[in-house]
Amino acid sequence: MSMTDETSIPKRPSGFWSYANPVKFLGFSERVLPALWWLSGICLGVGLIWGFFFTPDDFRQGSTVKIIYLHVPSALMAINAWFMMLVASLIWIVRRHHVSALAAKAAAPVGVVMTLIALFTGAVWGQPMWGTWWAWDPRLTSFLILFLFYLGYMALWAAIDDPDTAADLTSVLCLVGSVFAVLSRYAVNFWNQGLHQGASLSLDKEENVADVFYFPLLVCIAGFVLIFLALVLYRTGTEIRLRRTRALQAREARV
Amino acid sequence: MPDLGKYADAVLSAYGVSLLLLALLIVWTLRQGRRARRALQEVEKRSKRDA
Amino acid sequence: MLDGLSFGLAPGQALILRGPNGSGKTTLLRTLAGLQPPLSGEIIAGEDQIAYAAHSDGLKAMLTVAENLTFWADVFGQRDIETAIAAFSLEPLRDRLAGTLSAGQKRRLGLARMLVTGRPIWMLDEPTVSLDVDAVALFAGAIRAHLGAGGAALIATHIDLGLDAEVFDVAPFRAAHDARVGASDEAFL
Amino acid sequence: MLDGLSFGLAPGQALILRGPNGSGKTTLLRTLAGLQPPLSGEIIAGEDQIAYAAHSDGLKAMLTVAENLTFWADVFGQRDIETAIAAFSLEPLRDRLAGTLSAGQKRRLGLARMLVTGRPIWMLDEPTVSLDVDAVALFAGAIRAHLGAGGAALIATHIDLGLDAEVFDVAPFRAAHDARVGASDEAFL
Amino acid sequence: MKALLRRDLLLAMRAGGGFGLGLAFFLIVTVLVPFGVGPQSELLSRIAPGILWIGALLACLLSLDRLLALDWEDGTLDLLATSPLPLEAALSIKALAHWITTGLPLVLAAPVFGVLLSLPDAGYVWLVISLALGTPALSVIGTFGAALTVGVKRGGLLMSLLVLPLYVPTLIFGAEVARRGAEGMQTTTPLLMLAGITAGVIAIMPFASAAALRVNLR
Amino acid sequence: MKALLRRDLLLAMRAGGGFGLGLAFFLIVTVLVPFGVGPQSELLSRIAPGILWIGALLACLLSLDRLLALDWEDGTLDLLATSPLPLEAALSIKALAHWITTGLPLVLAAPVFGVLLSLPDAGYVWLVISLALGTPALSVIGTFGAALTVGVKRGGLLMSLLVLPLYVPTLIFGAEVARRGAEGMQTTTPLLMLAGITAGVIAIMPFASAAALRVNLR
Ligand code: HEM
Ligand SMILES: Nc1ncnc2c1ncn2[C@@H]1O[C@H](COP(=O)(O)OP(=O)(O)OP(=O)(O)O)[C@@H](O)[C@H]1O
Ligand SMILES: Nc1ncnc2c1ncn2[C@@H]1O[C@H](COP(=O)(O)OP(=O)(O)OP(=O)(O)O)[C@@H](O)[C@H]1O
Ligand SMILES: [Mg+2]
Ligand SMILES: [Mg+2]
Repeated sequence: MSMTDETSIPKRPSGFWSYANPVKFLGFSERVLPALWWLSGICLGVGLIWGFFFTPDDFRQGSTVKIIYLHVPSALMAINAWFMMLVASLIWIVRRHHVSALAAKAAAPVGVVMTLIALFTGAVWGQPMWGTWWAWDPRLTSFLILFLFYLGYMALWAAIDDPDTAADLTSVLCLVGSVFAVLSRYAVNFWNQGLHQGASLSLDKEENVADVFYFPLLVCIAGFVLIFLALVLYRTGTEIRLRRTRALQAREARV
Repeated sequence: MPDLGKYADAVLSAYGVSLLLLALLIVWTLRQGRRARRALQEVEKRSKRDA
Repeated sequence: MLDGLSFGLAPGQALILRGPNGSGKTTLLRTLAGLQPPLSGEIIAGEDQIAYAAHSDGLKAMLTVAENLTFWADVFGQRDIETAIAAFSLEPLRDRLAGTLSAGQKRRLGLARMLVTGRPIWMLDEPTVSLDVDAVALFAGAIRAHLGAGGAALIATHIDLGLDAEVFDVAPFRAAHDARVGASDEAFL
Repeated sequence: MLDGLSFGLAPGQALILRGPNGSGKTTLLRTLAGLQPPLSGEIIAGEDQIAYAAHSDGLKAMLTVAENLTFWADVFGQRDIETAIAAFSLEPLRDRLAGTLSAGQKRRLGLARMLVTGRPIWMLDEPTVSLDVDAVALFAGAIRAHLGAGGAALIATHIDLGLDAEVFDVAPFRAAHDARVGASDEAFL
Repeated sequence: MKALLRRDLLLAMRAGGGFGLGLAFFLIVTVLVPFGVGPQSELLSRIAPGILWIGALLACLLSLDRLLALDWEDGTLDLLATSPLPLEAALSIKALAHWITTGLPLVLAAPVFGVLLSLPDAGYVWLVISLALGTPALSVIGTFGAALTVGVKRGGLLMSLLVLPLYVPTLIFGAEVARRGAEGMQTTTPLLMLAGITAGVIAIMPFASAAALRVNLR
Repeated sequence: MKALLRRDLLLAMRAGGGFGLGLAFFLIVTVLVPFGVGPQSELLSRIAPGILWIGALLACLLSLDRLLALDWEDGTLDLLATSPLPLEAALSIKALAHWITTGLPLVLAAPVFGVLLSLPDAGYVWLVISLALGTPALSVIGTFGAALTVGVKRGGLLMSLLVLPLYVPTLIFGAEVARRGAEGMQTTTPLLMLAGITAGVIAIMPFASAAALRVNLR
């Protein structure tokens, strides 16, 4: 990666904020990415294989309970991804670190795919469990709106030429959309109607699902978290390179 | 292969589609990354030569 | 865009900005008017002292001359549009829709807008575009009157207005790095 | 707009159109290209001999230089874009998106488009806008080559291209009535 | 403040179509529905409140395009931003003007279109009340969408994509009021929710809109 | 011919949202309906075919805006009009490109959205068939609308008003096919009508569009 041998990099603060420097960030991600890829692969592999092959059927749900290993982690990450984008956007708005804005941009497509997985697995699970693919229950509804927000967020990034303007505007949108991220997580607490499961993963042992399902589920969640991190880190690197290419080309265009 | 009973369709399609989506995302991400890397190298080469 | 530039503007004084195309005059004026944040440096004199006239006039084709002026006067909390109309001899055009004016007449209306803001500092971006000789004289008169009343003016223009104003050439202050490379690109170079 | 005007153009010949702003050069070229019907008079030489380059280039910002040229070559049933790229030294820009070009580079691409049409009569409306001196020389060379190959060119321009072409001033042919009054208003005057 | 409102209304009247176009679109959507779902009046009357709400919402949406774009193109927004009027206030006024030119005619015309969809008699009052209470929220949210996309060339479809999710809560409770009203049920809960959304949105959104517009003016 | 098609598709892909936006709008309209008319699946399944058709139609409509306007603004249309390609052919190709980027994704995605509206099982096949047969007509008619209004500033809403009435026959028979299919009834008659409309429109409309565009280019 030839960007590291650039010499004219101005001095930046050290500590956490130093990763706001694109070069430093790239170096960092280059170092941790291989480990992240491997770890996430292992966790996903172990968790899904354990869950799919080596857990018993539920006495009520039958084999459909195996869908939990995909549905819950992906739904979790779909919402968490938006919160991560929110934090990154706030950092951009307050401290104007470009890497932060690009990280938010990079996370969106990962978040959409997580949302899609959660929607699909939920629908497939709902057919046998609730007798319908889809119900207009509060959590499902706000989750669907969150999906629309993801689409709008990405479309807004794509539509604006100037990257700083795009970062600012998408940040505002992200802020507004967070309402629905919160709703899709906590709507079940506000309105106690609806078909969808309440919290089954709370730390309170009494409310939890049985251990046989619980441990592989935790491994799967770890796998999804890790793959999300790996993808976002990698994609942020890509965005940085694209921006640098653009900047160099703009400098060329003058000549 | 565990016996999935009458829900085999549901469980298998959930796993199939989810893994497919995840795989597509990863492949797309890696390809985009590689392309961006190549484009940057090219421009950097050019700008070094010009400088 | 522009680097290490500094100047002051006293009441009663006019300053003419010069510089080739794309040298950053418009950008400077927009920054001073508070539309863009400066990359660095500071602006003394509140934004609410400044009236800004851009390349485009913000006139509505479907409103008459008087209606356009009244609107801007109201927005700036003024009432009197008659002096403005008189200063740019818009009297005969008063009830014409702005859309039916010629380019030069439109520009006169756009400049008359400055008078109804009642603000002391005028910032004008190429005010004389598409004005003919008579209109330029009208304009210079209006500027002189404004300066005489203790106002100030900052004018970006390529032509000679016949004002005894200081001329300030922005060209030497062009930042070393290329203007095309926006501030946002810099972090990646 | 223009009245009583007539001229011919032989193979290998270039004709330069002159005239002040708004005198009808663009209108004349568009009429000749078949985009507007002439009010009266006739055009000899089929429309399908003429390639027209307007003020705007019809380039797509999201296509690369090569893709833009290939598209127009295909539309005109040609294949070869290499000569055009070489003639305007676009080789280094080949795979850049047209949107990232500077104004002058865009213009060069727009002119290269004429070469890929493979048509004998070129009609160019202010082709040298935003070109620097080198690029103007490139352009003059391309015109000379085209004329040498038996083509013809009709060029509306304000600057001197250094071509030994006949100059044709449209100003004297301005119709007596005011140009602003469109043809359709006339019936009511 | 008043000057801006007066000007926007004057322009809507003079420019031809300010008032009419949204209404015409509403009419068309309402007319299309029977073609689409078939003309059985029993079915139509059940879906009428919802469809009328969706129609009003789409009509609102499509007229957002002109809310800021024209002022942006001719430089008025630049000048307004440097005027003593805070941008938040200016945008609120523009939202109000948009409501008067689009939302209000929809509210007034909705009963007429209700006839086309055989809305039950009990529904008319509640339809009008819910629209009167809900459409201001649509205008204010729409102003936010317009401010976000004002710099984007041909951003109409993009704006729809951004605005529609935000419209959903208003739609849910607005249509719920109208539907319950039409079926003769209790409407208090959704009515309170609707009023809450509208009030909250009017209080908060202008700041988001102004922030977005400032970025775009830069 | 092929060059123009290839370019339009390439642009739709590169410009971000060529394919996606129409689809997203379709999704949103489909999602709005249950919010509006309430979530009872028995009611939804009855109106599903009609609503899906209306949604597809609106999505088509809103993407028409970009069909010619961008090419108009940057002068491409001028140059195309002086090229050897007849304008009629060029407009047909552009309509085809519009269909591929908007209509075709709608056809493919419609079954998924059917799920959201609990479309009866028998309806899926007929929905897809009717959309596949009908959406080309929407694109071709839309091209005419776009050609008529290409010179009008912010003509989006105006175009909607001009185009929607022209869409009605397609909508009637298209939705009829889907509805009858969903209810397990005979679909031959409306299917033939729909095919007839599409064929007729494809044969005639390009001439009208080219005529309108020539006037606008003058
Ligand atoms: C299309 C339908 C569905 C959607 C959109 C959906 C969406 C969600 C969402 C958004 C969450 C919350 C994740 C979080 O807060 O981090 C969640 C969690 C969960 N879902 Fe679903 N879901 C659907 C169907 C189902 C079905 C049919 C079942 C099982 C019968 C199910 C079981 C669960 C469980 C057990 C959790 C974890 C609960 C918790 O810890 O809060 N879901 N789902
Ligand atoms: N949004 C932008 N992004 C990148 N560069 C920009 C942007 N806006 C302006 N520029 C560049 O900033 C430079 C200064 O522009 P500015 O409009 O201030 O010039 P000017 O002195 O007013 O020129 P003129 O005399 O032509 O009006 C130009 O090179 C222009 O290309
Ligand atoms: N659509 C129109 N309606 C009425 N008048 C028009 C129209 N288009 C052009 N004109 C007028 O026709 C005259 C000739 O315009 P034209 O564009 O041909 O001038 P030109 O010689 O090309 O000028 P320039 O050197 O500025 O390019 C102008 O006065 C213009 O105002
Ligand atoms: Mg300027
Ligand atoms: Mg001209």
